[in-house]
Amino acid sequence: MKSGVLNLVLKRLAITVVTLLIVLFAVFFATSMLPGDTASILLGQAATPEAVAGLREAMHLNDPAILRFLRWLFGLLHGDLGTSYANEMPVAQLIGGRFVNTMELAGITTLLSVPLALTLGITAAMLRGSIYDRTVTILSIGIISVPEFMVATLAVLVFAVYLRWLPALSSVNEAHSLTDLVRIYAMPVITLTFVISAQMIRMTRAAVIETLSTPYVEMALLKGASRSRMVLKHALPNALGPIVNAVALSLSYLVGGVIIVETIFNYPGIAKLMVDAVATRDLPLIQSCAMIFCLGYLLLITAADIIAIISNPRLR
Amino acid sequence: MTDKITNWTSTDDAMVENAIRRGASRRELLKMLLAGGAAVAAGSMVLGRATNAVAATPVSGGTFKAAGWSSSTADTLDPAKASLSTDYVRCCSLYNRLTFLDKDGVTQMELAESFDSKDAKTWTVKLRKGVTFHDGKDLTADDVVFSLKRHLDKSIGSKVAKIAAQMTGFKAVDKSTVEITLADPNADLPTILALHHFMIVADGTTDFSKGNGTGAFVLQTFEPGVRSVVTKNKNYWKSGKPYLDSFEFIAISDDSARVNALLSGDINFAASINPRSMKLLDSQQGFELSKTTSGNYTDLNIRLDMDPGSKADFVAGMKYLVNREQIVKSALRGLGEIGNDQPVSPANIFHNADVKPKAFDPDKAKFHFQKAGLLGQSIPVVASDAATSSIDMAVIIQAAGADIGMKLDVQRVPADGYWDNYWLKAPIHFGNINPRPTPDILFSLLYASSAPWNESQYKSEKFDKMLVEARGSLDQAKRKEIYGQMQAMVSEEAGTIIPAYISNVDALSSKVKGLEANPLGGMMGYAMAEYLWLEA
Amino acid sequence: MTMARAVASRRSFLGHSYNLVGVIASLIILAWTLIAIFAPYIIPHSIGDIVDDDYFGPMRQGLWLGSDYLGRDMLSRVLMGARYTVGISLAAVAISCFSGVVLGMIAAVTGGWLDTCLSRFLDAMNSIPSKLFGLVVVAAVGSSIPVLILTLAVIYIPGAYRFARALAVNINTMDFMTVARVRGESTIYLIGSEILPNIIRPVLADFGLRFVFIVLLLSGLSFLGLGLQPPLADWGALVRENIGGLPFAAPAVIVPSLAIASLTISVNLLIDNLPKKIRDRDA
Amino acid sequence: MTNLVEVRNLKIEATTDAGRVVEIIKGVSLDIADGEIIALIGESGSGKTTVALSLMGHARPGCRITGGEINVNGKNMAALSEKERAKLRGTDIAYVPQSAAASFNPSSTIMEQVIEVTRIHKLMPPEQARKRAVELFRALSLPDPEGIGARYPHQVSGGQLQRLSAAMALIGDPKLVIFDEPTTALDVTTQIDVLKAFKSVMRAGGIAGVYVSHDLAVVAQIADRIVVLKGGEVQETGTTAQILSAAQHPYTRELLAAFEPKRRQAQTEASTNQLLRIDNVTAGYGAVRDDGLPLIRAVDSVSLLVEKGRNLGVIGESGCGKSTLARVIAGIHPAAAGDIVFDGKDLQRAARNRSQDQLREMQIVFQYADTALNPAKPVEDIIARPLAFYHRLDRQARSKRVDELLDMVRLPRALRYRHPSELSGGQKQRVNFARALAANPKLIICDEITSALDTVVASAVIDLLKELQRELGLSYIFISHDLSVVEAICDEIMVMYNGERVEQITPDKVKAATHPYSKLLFSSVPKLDPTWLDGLVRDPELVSQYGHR
Repeated sequence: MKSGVLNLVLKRLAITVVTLLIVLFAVFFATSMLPGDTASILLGQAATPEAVAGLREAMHLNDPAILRFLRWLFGLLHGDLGTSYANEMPVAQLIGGRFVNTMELAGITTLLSVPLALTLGITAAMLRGSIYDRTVTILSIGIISVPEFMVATLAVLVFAVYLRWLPALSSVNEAHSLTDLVRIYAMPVITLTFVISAQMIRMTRAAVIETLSTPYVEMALLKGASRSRMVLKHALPNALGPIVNAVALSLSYLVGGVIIVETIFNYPGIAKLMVDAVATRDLPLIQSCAMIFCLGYLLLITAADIIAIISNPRLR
Repeated sequence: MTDKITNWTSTDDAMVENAIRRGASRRELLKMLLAGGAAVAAGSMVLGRATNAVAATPVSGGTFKAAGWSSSTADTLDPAKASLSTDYVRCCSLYNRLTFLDKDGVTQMELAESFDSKDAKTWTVKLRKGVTFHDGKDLTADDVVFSLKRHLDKSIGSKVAKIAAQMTGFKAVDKSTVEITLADPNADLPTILALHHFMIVADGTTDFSKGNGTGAFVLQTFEPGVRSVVTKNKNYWKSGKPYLDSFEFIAISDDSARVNALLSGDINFAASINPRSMKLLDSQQGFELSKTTSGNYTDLNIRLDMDPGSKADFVAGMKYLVNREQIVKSALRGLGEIGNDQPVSPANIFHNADVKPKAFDPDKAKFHFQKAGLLGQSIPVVASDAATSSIDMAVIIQAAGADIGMKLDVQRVPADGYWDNYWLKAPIHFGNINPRPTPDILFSLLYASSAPWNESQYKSEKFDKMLVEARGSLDQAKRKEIYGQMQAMVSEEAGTIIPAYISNVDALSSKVKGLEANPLGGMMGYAMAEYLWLEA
Repeated sequence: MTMARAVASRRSFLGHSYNLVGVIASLIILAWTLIAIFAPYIIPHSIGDIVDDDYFGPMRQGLWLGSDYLGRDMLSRVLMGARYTVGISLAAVAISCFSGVVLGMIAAVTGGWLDTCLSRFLDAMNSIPSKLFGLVVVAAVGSSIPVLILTLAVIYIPGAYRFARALAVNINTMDFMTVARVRGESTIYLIGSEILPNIIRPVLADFGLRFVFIVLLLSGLSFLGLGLQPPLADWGALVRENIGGLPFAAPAVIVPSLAIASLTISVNLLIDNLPKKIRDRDA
Repeated sequence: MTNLVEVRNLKIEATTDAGRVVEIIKGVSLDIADGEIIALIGESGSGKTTVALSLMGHARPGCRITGGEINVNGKNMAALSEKERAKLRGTDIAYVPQSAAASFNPSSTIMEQVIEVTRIHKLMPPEQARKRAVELFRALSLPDPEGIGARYPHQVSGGQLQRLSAAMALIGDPKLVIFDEPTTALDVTTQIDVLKAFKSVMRAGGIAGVYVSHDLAVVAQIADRIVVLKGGEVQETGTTAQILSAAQHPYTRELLAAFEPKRRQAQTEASTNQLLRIDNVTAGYGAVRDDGLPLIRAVDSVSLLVEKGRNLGVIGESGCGKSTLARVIAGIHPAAAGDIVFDGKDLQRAARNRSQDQLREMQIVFQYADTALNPAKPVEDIIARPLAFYHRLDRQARSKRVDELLDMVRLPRALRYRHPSELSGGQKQRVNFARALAANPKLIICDEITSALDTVVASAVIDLLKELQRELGLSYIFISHDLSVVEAICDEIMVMYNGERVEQITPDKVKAATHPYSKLLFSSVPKLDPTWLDGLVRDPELVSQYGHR
């Protein structure tokens, strides 16, 4: 039984590595297609052929791109993310702080949104057809239908500009106390919670409702079980697979999909870093960011699979 | 437009614009400084109480937070590589130059005590004594030689390598004397060295992430593309300065985010405000706008050596099709002045006021297009965010064209790689030119037959001869006449349509005091941190 | 069946039963579709024309939805925006769902290494954040309507594939699939005639949901400045370019936002209230 | 109030897809005395399960109790609130579901679920409940009564789960237990054990019961009285003996008649032509071993012979490999070893390598018409496809032929426009068969085609098959676990056990089976005799050897 889970984890890890390689190659080819290179971008309007050639030489950009890519890949094996073309800092150092920021934002959003979404989804399923259920359903449809930049911009205008309750920028470095932390994270977290919760609520509700129609839930009813017991003890454990999957998909958005929130709140995360990296054609940085997004996604999906398997005795 | 910016007149405008946006490096800043002296008049206008407050007594202390508009992982503290406004602001707070330009454009000594030369070819620079770097090391001649010489090293990738190339010999005569030899005489060397890239760094520095300079602030935090924090240099050699305890500079690339951050009190200063946001700023108390108009312009370039620009009637038609008033009013939201298709702005003493802007006349335009046989054809026009307001301008011109059956296909291309791939290359495209102090520079850079940035491929032997003649003449009146004629020629013959000169607006909290104009650019030539203070 | 009586909230028509919410939602979608088709003929002003000296002008006679940040007629821009938002999203969702569903069905029917390779590859594609993918593509080849459509389509192919494959795998285990296989039927027949009719309803629901995501992603891309060429603007781009008017509640920013919301909410509601096929016909 | 249960004029309505409301139970009344077991019998759709569930005050989603009284132990279940009903469920009335496998929560241990009733109603401390459960396991003769509770439902066989669900029902000491077709899904050999266990526990506790079933023979073993339902109405009520011997209602008689299908008249002239011969065929699942054979062998060196115009029956319990054998012959599951000769020619093992004619001449009909018919297509398309595919008939010819085929399987022609979901189970199975006929096959492999059907319907289908055989000269391979069905139609019966052929005999020699497993299998088929179960004596050695579930 245990070795089964272990085997599965190992298999999933192997798949993760393969997928990662596919993504890295795909990103590499996409990046190679971009017009201009770091040297010409940095020189901008003054990018005369001689100047570009000189800078390219100075930046060691003359090697074929594929060679540089393979070199970077090789360095990765040793845990070295390479050196940024644009500013010659180690990529690890550039990403480091921002990665922590992204993880913090993702973590806090997760802590808020997952319990909230699961509670709403499960209670809506329990009270299926009630006013409460309809309200939750309509609200989640409403939220899912509004572009996130609207939510974010409105939040800034209301809470930062007019009410002045919260700062318009999320400068993570200024958090000295818990109150600061709450104030700084409030708006981005709320915006992201809006964005990712709706889908989780819908999926949770659907999954629980589906299991509620199984014979074993009817059996529980015929044993005299209360509604909450039927849902929590019988339906929920068996709906866990799809729910965890939906949660993982939603959370994967928090790693790379938060570019709009990062832009509006000027939050220094890795999505914006990758945008900057694309702007300067900074291959090692682009690759490293892409790798983080891909890894985040794969880890979440794998974790969801493993949770689903562990929660289901038939698959163990 | 708004009350706060109506109390100044166009005569106050100067040709040096404060926003060397996207990076003055691209524009070979040196050339802008060549004229020096009187040619560089007061460049910007500070409005409202900020202007009056100059006279008030400075107060020490406080943290000043400002936001710039560019955000890049390529942000650097190496002055030689500085390319964006954010780099200049940071370098100015950490390093000093040998000289700098004051608000009147006069060259003042900073780390140098004196510049002397008999033949303008060999220069002796005496250094100020008792200046130390942040790490405690004394400033010596070796540091200066190192700082200047490194621009010649190709592997550094200096943005001013070309300008620095005229310096052929460096010698540390003694601990505080440096001798610089030029390839050809140039009396403007002191002004050239006021350029931001010629900041003085410590001898042998290879890692610039520490920001070890002699400047007013000491580096505390630097996150490329995010922010930097610098704190007061207690041992700063300029007594009493700086006033601020610390200065934080943040990159907020999103326009509305920058304004919102100012309005919510998160920052004290937001550089380069989008005209669309001004209505909002107007409605709020406690904020001021600072507007600068100069020779910066976005122009529509029609290459004369390619179709359809090779048909003179097409170019003529386009000049009538451009509704300059509407561009100033709509695209620039009033923050600009109507241009007359030539690069010398009204702020320049050589400006020829007799060259009138062409009136918007769709009928004439239609006549010319018909004559060129191009009416009804779809003509691609390349615009990009890279050239300020070019998209809005293109849309306005496009709409005017649509009314008379001239189909202009506006192709918006990414800002990334625009200067490399489209500028100077596409048959019809937009460019953006930063101010240059003299007509000579503008013409040799942009309109001479051999000009490197000849946007419309304008070639005229007569024009080239006139240019050489004016450069060699010492007779001011004659020069003005020749430059006047040349302006008329460009306006009529070249394929560059310059509909307006663009103003730049920064927004700031009323608590910020001491802001003055500077010919080197906005934010007091990017060096505001050293001079500003916060009202208690 | 004499006891039969109709329940008030559902009505039946052509062998399907409908409810009120679903009908209203489909009417809104139909309205936007008609507007998208006929927009060029009904707009009062050309979308590039600057007709107002003021910007963010209020609603008034002649400018029923006010003016935008350049003083252009908002009504015309919103109506034409429908064309781009609906058109681009529809084209993209059609391409992505068609490719995804066909690939998914083929993978399910064929199985083996083809299934494994396709699933792996598309899973890998799925792990690239969509907005960043859009960013790279637009940076590489510039932004035009075909590029936008293809980019959006490619982004959503893995999702459509996953969804269709999961459904098709279930159908594939059914005995009628075995019967058809033993009959000697080709893969094309199997996916087109045996599987597709059985998954078409969930696929259509997925189509709708994906359409909503694409509308939102398109507006997200527009927000990041990666959308359409001016003066064309989809609703997302309209919101973006006029977002400066939000503090004054300018119609220029409110109306396109409402347009996006009305379309996406309607599609969502329609999916939740799809007409149900009536199965208990009288014998 | 003398009776434990008194149902008076019960009415239940259901709402259909179209929103129409249909009365599905039309005034049912019945009584159950203390300790009495009554059977509710009827075909599917007769409302027997609905009535049984209503005794617990429960109506499935879409259904509603609209009238009448349901007095159980003095309380009217129809009038109680949901909370009050919940109090009685599990304590006063308990339920044993049709499919225990589906009714156990897969993510929780068996013990946890068995004693859940005591937790819900706070009947006793968990420790005590566990002890009581183990006692029940023992009383229900479950193997390893101490340890079985720690397992998860998927780790236990179907027969055991069915008994475990009885333990689950009994732990709350109910006065009434409702059995909803509890043995329908079980093999005959297992069914006996389960039935015996149920009967002895119920008898020992003096518990009243409602036994819902469509199988008269099973019901005869356990019920005191029988209530026959059809169309939501009670057709007939009587003691078991009365119903079996002197049924009044025509429907009851039909039920009884269906139980004893007419034997097929043995083929007089012995055919000499062999149609299908398979030699030493082996097939299975899992990794292929060095000798080229699969790790798990579902079919192990089986040989058989089918002659033209004659039928072969394959019988055995679930998991014996009989369905795999059918799939191997049809080429769905290619054999790992062995030869298949069809109509004189060697057949490729995999269907995709066989010629179109070979595929056409051998058709397979599956057990579940629900999954064998594409629910998205109307009947005519389903039947017409082989006509277009094999015979390249044009539209008109196809249409004509579809009508003929519908006539052949005794379905009204109007049904051609319906979708499978709009047909009854028997109708679906006829369409399923018509599709096979459309190919003009020589051999039809019937895989449990009557197993999902009610007795009456199944017997009608069998009659149809026999008739068609006479008209068309077909041969059948008839795979089933139901001896009576196989006896009714086959000329030869092959008994399979554990992937191997254990014996082949003719129907008239069933009583004289030689192989011990065949003996056990044949003796386990319930008889329409209330005393059969009690009088059944089985060789304990045989049971321990083969009755492994």
